[in-house]
Amino acid sequence: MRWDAPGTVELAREQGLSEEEYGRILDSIGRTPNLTELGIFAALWSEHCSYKSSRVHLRKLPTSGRRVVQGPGENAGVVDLGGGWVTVFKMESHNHPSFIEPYQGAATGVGGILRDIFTMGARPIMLLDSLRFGSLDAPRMPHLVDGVVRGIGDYGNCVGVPTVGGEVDFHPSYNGNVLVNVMCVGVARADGLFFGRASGPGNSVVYLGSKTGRDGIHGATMASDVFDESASEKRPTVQVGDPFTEKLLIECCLELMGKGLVVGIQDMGAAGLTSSAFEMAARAGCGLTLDLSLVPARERGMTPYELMLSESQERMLLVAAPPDVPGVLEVCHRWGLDAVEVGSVTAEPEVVATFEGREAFRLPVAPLVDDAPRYERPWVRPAPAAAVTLPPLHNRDWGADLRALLASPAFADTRPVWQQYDQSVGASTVVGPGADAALLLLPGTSIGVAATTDCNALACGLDPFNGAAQAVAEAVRNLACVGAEPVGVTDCLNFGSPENPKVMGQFVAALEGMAEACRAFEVPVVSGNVSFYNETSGSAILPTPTVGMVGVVPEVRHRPRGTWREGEALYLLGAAEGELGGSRFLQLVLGLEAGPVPAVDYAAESRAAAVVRGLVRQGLAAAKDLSDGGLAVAAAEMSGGTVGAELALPEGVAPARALFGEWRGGFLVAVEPENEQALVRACEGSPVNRLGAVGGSRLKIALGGNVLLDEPVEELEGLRENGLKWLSES
Amino acid sequence: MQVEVRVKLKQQVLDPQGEAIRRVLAGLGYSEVEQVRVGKLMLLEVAGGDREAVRARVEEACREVLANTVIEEFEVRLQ
Amino acid sequence: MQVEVRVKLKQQVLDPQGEAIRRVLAGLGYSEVEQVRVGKLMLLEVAGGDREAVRARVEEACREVLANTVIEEFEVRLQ
Amino acid sequence: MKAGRRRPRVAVVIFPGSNCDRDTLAAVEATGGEAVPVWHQSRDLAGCGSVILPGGFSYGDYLRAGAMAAHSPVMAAVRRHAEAGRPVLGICNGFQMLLEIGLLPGAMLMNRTLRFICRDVHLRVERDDVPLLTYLRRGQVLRLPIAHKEGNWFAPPEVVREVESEGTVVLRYCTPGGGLDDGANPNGALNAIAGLVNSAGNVLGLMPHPERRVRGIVGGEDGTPLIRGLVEAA
Ligand SMILES: Nc1ncnc2c1ncn2[C@@H]1O[C@H](COP(=O)(O)OP(=O)(O)O)[C@@H](O)[C@H]1O
Ligand SMILES: [Mg+2]
Repeated sequence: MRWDAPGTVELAREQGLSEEEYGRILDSIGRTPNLTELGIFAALWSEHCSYKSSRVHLRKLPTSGRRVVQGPGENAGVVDLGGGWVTVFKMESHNHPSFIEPYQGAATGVGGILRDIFTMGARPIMLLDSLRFGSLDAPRMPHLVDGVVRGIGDYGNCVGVPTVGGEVDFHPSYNGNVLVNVMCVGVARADGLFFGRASGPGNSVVYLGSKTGRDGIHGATMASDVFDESASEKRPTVQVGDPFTEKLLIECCLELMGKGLVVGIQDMGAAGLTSSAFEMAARAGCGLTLDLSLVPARERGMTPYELMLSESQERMLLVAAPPDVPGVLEVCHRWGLDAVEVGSVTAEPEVVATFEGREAFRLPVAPLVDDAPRYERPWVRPAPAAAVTLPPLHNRDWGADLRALLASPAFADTRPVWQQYDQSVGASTVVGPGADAALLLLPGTSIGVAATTDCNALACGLDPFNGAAQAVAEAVRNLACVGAEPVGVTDCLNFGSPENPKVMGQFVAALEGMAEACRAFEVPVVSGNVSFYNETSGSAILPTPTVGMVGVVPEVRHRPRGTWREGEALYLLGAAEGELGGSRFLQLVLGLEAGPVPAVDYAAESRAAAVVRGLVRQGLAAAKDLSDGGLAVAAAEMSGGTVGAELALPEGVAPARALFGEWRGGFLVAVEPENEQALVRACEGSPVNRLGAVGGSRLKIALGGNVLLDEPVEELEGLRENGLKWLSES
Repeated sequence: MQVEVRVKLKQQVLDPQGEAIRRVLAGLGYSEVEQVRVGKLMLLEVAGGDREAVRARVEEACREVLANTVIEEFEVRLQ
Repeated sequence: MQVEVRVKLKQQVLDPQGEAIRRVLAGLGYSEVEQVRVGKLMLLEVAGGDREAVRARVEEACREVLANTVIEEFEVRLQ
Repeated sequence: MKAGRRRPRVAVVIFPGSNCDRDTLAAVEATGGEAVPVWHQSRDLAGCGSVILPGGFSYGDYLRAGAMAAHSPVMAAVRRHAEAGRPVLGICNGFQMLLEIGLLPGAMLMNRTLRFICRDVHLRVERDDVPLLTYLRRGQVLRLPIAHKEGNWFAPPEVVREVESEGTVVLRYCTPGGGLDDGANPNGALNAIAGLVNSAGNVLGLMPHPERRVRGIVGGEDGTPLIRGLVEAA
């Protein structure tokens, strides 16, 4: 099939467009598109690029606030940090590529999200990776875990951006569809931001970075192949990451921007040159001309179709004023990067491309970008899980229950994962992985930038609304543990097929829950990503709306810590009992994925988080939020496996709910005896209980004189250490 | 039996390593080196006398673990 | 001209990668594979017609940068 | 630093793919030096008294760590500087480059776990009698992060004997108490070697990252004496 063959409805279908969509194309351009034009429509109208199923609902998220500099719509969101600094951040998924080829899929996921950040003029300062795998005994699963972790590590390590946080969780619903969500946080001067806008007719368009190959064509549309079998065999669907070139691109682009040589810039992500060209034109209300013969190609004989739709990695499209072009090329060449002027900006809002001296396509910008189809997919609101009848929960061996929890992969020490990541390059990591949230110094200042990713997918499966709201609340709590106040959210909404009304219902409910929580905590959503079609043979993953939250500490004076010290007093902030519905105790000890997930008590959560934030900032307390596994697990983690403690639970509580109950928005806090009064005073008006003191080598928890559990902390830690140990061996 | 397994990236897959090496060689004056592709060489000592059986087993091992057939191709050579 | 450069760890240098592959193979039932050594294969496209001149140049490149002769040995094969 | 005296100038060479260059520049400034970035294409060291080859992934470590950077134009100047007895410090990737150009003996193999490892390690100081190590005491234990995949130092037996008999090992991986124990050796380096000097004592290479530890708020100041020693030797 030639690149300029006239389009037909069959060809449209092969590219992943519906018959109606093809009709819309004919209407909007008033003629039959050629194959290349059809490919461009298919890419920009794909779910991935157009958000056609999610857009109507995404509007429900709060996106403005006093700190918001740039909300959704650009390559990443931007929030003010004070002192003339802004932070630029976003999270993105690379689920499908990682399932096909875990190492390269994860690596190129890191590369893509980094480009979204530095294309805005920000220097990336940290990465976080939120990972979901299936059961470790499912086919290929250890290989997938290993490959994903190596891929993330090798890419981030090479470019020199520390990976300082994330999550690892396991559930059989991911057996055929793992999740790889990567978040990047960057920083810039408020007056040093750049946008993906091709403005100023007459300006030059420069292609920068790796050459274009035949890789990843159709990555965005994921449609069946338009070419014959043999051609498709030659065309790799998997892209290989080149972190060395990415590092050069980062330095080169930041230098170009610093020198004032850039008018607009955008990376070539999904749908490659197509999305960067059309989106940059759309944002500026302008058009572009491109000479595709000038695009640096890795192989001979590449057609306009291939050049426009290739998803080769490590490429950028840049707009510069013509007198600056020689300067731009000089900087690029000094960094050893290919850079070629390939076109110019025009006033007419259309993209016109030539190839070997003749017109390859001519398409108006608006129908492709702004007027892409939007669907109100049918959906049914999920009924939240009902209460379950539990077996009698008294006289259990609570110590054995705690050990069972800690021995499960869900609670495994993730050190074997993140020790493969450079956590300290940048020399700014105050709190790295293994804590509740990461905290880094903004380079050259004492301003702290904190970040965390959170999502309890089990809870979201039982109640998408409350589960998603709880994910936001957990992120707020995690930030509080390092003294940070939340300033913005990015998300990565991982769901099954939007064409399934049940899945679409989960999506809508989760989105509404997230929206409610973000409004209540006054944390706007400034960027994000939707990943649909996470399912294999009709069975979808657990709804997994991952929350990435960024916080600020105006001045970092103390290093927050998540472990307690000999001699400290222990306090429980928040309710003395939690709920067992949707808890890890039910899932892992009783084998029940059931029960209601309570709504978030925003007022109480906000108060408790403010108290903890203040104490941690002043260096008065070590804090850990109560989340997965409840108080008992938090205590085991705070011991660090070295120093024990004796805790007495408040009279009258039910042991299971006190030890393992979740969803109570509380914290376990350790303070030196001389700071106890300050703590109690700070808690004015919120529930607080003194539980005991740190000391010895055992974790002992009693209730009304009855010892519920009494375990050596070193053994508890040992259980956690075993879960992922295999990942650190050769 | 000595068996040589050669694993190479498929022709159209990007080889960043090879390209970086080519650039350095060019910088050192070896500009006659026009392309570099990097692969893996595995030298196996395999017990067993039947050449075709050994070949079949090693090829199976290649498909199973030694090569990543999504992006790589392999070749087995018996000495 | 196609030139193949083979870089291997010297015999007396421990090859943990090869050993790890051997163990994985044994775990999968390929216990007949008794030893694995891993090397690098570099396939060069070199301009020039004089075989011996090309060989001499590529060997020079090996000594200069492509191999580290403290731990590695190399071999150049012209196609 | 004495009033009125110019700060010692320290060159930090930037290779394509260096990624600890900015941290190293900042650490030099924090310890009283004037940090001077020098591009790898440069043919001189901008009149600096000391030079640091920083960590990172020069050329992506695509051939062998440090191999391609070792052939940069600036390396001739670094070699002259070293041969003139002036201070040279190679950190991580920089250490790998010093091995590649033969200013220090041996070579790096892949870590025995075959994985990248980033974590804090303990290091026993074996020498304190060369100017670069003025601020350290023999037997002292430092805690610094490592971050590498190829840090498993190897050399033929006769070379190992030589470095031991000449006493050119400056840092060894050890337990928190300073003991030598295979479990404390993260990468399998022969004789737990983490850092070496040349016999003249002016060229030092080490795998851990002192430049990441010059401020308590990011985990300690155990890197300060090493960087300061180099700054003041400039
Ligand atoms: N894939 C990962 N990459 C980096 N860090 C991770 C990863 N998984 C877990 N961590 C670290 O371990 C910490 C503890 O994980 P988790 O128990 O899920 O945290 P929390 O419950 O506080 O959100 C995370 O906050 C993070 O710092
Ligand atoms: Mg937490």
